[in-house]
Amino acid sequence: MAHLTISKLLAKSAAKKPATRRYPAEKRTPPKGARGRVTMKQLETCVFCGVCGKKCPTRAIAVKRAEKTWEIDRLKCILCGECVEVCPKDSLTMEEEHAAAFVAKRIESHVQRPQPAPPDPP
Amino acid sequence: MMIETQPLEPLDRAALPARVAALAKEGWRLVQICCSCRDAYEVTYSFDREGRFLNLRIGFSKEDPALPSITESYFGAFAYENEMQDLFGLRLDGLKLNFHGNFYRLAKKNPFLDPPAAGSPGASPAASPSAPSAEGAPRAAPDPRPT
Amino acid sequence: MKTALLGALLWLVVAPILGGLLAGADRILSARLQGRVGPPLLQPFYDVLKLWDKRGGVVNRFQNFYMLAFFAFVLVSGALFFAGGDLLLVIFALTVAGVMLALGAWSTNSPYSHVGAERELLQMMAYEPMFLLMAVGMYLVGRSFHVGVLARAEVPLVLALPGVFLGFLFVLTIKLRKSPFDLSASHHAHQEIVRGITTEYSGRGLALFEVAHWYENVLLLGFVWLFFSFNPALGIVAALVVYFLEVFVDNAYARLTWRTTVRATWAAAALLGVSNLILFQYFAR
Amino acid sequence: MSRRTIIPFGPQHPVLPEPIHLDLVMEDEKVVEAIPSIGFIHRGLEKMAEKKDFQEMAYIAERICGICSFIHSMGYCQAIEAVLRLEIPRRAEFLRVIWGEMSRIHSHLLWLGLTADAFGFESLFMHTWRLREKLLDLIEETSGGRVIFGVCKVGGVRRDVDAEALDRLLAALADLEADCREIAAVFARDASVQRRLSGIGVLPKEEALRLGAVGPTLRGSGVPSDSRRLGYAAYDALDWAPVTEEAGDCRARCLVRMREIAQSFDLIRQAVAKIPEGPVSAKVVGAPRGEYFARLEQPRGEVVYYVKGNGTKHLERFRVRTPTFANLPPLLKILQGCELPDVPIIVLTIDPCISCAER
Repeated sequence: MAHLTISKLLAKSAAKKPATRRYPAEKRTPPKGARGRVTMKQLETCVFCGVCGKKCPTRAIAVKRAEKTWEIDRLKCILCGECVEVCPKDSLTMEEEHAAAFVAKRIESHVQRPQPAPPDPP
Repeated sequence: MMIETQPLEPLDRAALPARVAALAKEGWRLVQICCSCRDAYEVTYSFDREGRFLNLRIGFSKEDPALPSITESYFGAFAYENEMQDLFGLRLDGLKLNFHGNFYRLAKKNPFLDPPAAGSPGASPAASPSAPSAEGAPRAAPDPRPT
Repeated sequence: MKTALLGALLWLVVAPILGGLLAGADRILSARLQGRVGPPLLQPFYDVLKLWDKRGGVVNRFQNFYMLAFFAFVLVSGALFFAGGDLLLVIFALTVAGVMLALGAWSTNSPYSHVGAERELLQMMAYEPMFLLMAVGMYLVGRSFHVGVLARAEVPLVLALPGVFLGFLFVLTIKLRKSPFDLSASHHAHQEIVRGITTEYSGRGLALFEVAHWYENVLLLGFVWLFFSFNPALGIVAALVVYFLEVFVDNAYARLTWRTTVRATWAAAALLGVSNLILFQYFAR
Repeated sequence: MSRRTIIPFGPQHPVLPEPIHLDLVMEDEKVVEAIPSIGFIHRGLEKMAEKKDFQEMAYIAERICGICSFIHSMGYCQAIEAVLRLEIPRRAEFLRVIWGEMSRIHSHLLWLGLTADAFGFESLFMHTWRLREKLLDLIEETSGGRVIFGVCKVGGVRRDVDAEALDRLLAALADLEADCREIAAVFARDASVQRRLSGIGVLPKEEALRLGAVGPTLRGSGVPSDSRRLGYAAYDALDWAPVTEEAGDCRARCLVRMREIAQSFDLIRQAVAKIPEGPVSAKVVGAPRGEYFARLEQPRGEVVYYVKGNGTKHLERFRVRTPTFANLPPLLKILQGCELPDVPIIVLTIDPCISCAER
């Protein structure tokens, strides 16, 4: 039986810098390889094959081929990264930074603009 | 890879209490009770003694959903038995701590009793969203996968 | 007479500010001991202001009346003390305040409040002997029960009554509501009785409780100061040291049960307090 | 005075953020009887398996519990692999052990912190969780997730950890281990802590076995039962023995978990030393047909994964028996006759995860 067994630890912590941080002012850099959020990095390369949406376990991703739209519902996404792994064109990436918090449900939508027609051969 | 040998001992419903009492005397630990129901009920009682695994399996028809309780030998079985009662609509005779269907607060009575989906077993509801559900019971909404 | 009135007035005005600042410093120190950044110094004031603005839900109409009575008795008790009044009266007024708090908790229907009230009374039973021993000890040394007289005592009280002082520090932990004796209402609701005595209070009632607790803390540190009154500056330093020592102890102990509390405090009262008084009587002759 | 009052405990109680409700029948501060009710959040995940692709289900299985997440997905994958008779690469098995043990340390640290909070030792709680946070950082560095690892899949694991990263992991774990020892000393020796844990909630050995206790609850009563002894994954290649304590009280259960933290550090070191080179996943062919009970050791005790496949990509029956489910009956027993201040501590010492018990 001993009293004040934690005192050394307490004294040490009081002398050191706190382990917590003042969050919005001081942000943490996530480690390499962290699964933060799925983003459509290169919309121009996307062929809207829809494999990402089919492989998504929570059906968070919707791909509309006709409208050339790629959509993600971040509240459904569980950050497994399957979509990034299966993407044949490497259009999708997993970013390390988390998506910012938001207050209203919304679906993030990316629409591919019609690409300029290739110049006519002379 | 390790695959455990898992002996499965078919047993008659009436013989269950005596068999379980004998196991309790021998010092087996009740690991779990698992009920499943497709065309008929199938209840598996698993026991363990120093790493050895033993299963007793009881099968009976849907017409007579009753089982003798084993809470006499293993009081801890009340949790599993109440679960079976709530999810599968079984009647447990002699259950020592009976919640009378209120062990789980469920939106629907005996939700595990239905076959999984209409048509072929394991048919994906996403694949056939308009398929009529079995027994007219409202099924959970199909995955809202955009088409 | 004039100084007495001035003392009481000063108490009424300065004590809540001082108590609030102490509470803020307590929270920062606690946070640092736990490796956290902690809230700003003025956080307790923000908290009380916020509580004051909140809608207060009361269970019955007596509840806030008892809280007001608790507040009033704490104020009276402190005013008597800082006016240099009778020490016994101060202690008993403080006791009545505690009873009011317990009655307030009893008036509600919450079982948590009831258990909290019961524990509050048990706590009073635990610290009361030591408080009375302190009054008796001070009387023996200073030949008076009057705080005004005791403050000018020729013999430094702490030197004549070291045991009583230590015993007082022991029960001070109960009054400051600190671990290991924060049974009836800990600073955190993370407790089996959900903050116990104040479970059913909200809004202004709870704000009143907080402010009363600041007053109480300053009054208790006044007792500490009294032990060192031969040198008022030293007394203030001693009071602050004692307060931060209590914060440290709060962080170094688990919460104990009421049985252990009563046993430990009575043992402390008997060992430290009574033996001190006997020895003092013996050598003073 | 023997007036009986009923004190409701939960489902929302600041000490126990778990949806379990106990009606405590009290005589003053003594508990005469505890009547449980659960089922506030039954999620029907077992039924969901009948609609999901069996490979996707690994993600769902991991989400059965937000604390012992990794071993849930590991249990699911092991059960499917056994039915499929799928041999997974040895390196994957070692990685599963490493992650599994990290998950165990994280869960035990979380539990120790909550227990400290239950007996009103805020600073100990904060310091325990400070260490847990360091471990979560390590989990994130190796797996990409902090609590939900998301690395287990049918056929192996989804990402490899290279030798350099493993070395960094070992160095960081060595620091963490020293810090954990500091905390462990407080739990094991501090007088006020002992007063709240020793002799409280005693579960005798026979009672523990008869009521079906598992994990640290069972080992705290002196039964050396640990599912890792079955030798699944790479545990057959490691040198270790189950941790037991004899007393059967809250302190014994606490000591078991503390010693298991130390043991997990050792197991990770052994696994890193012995890990073979090679691929980390095998190709999955076909669909499961047959049934299997996979038994694994969660931080909270033995978990049983039962899968029954009929040759389609949807399972016919999927069942999980989580350790908390098995530990509920012993809990009711040890609550009888205790004092109110001890209730949260006793409830916590079985490390209840009601959300995971209600799949």
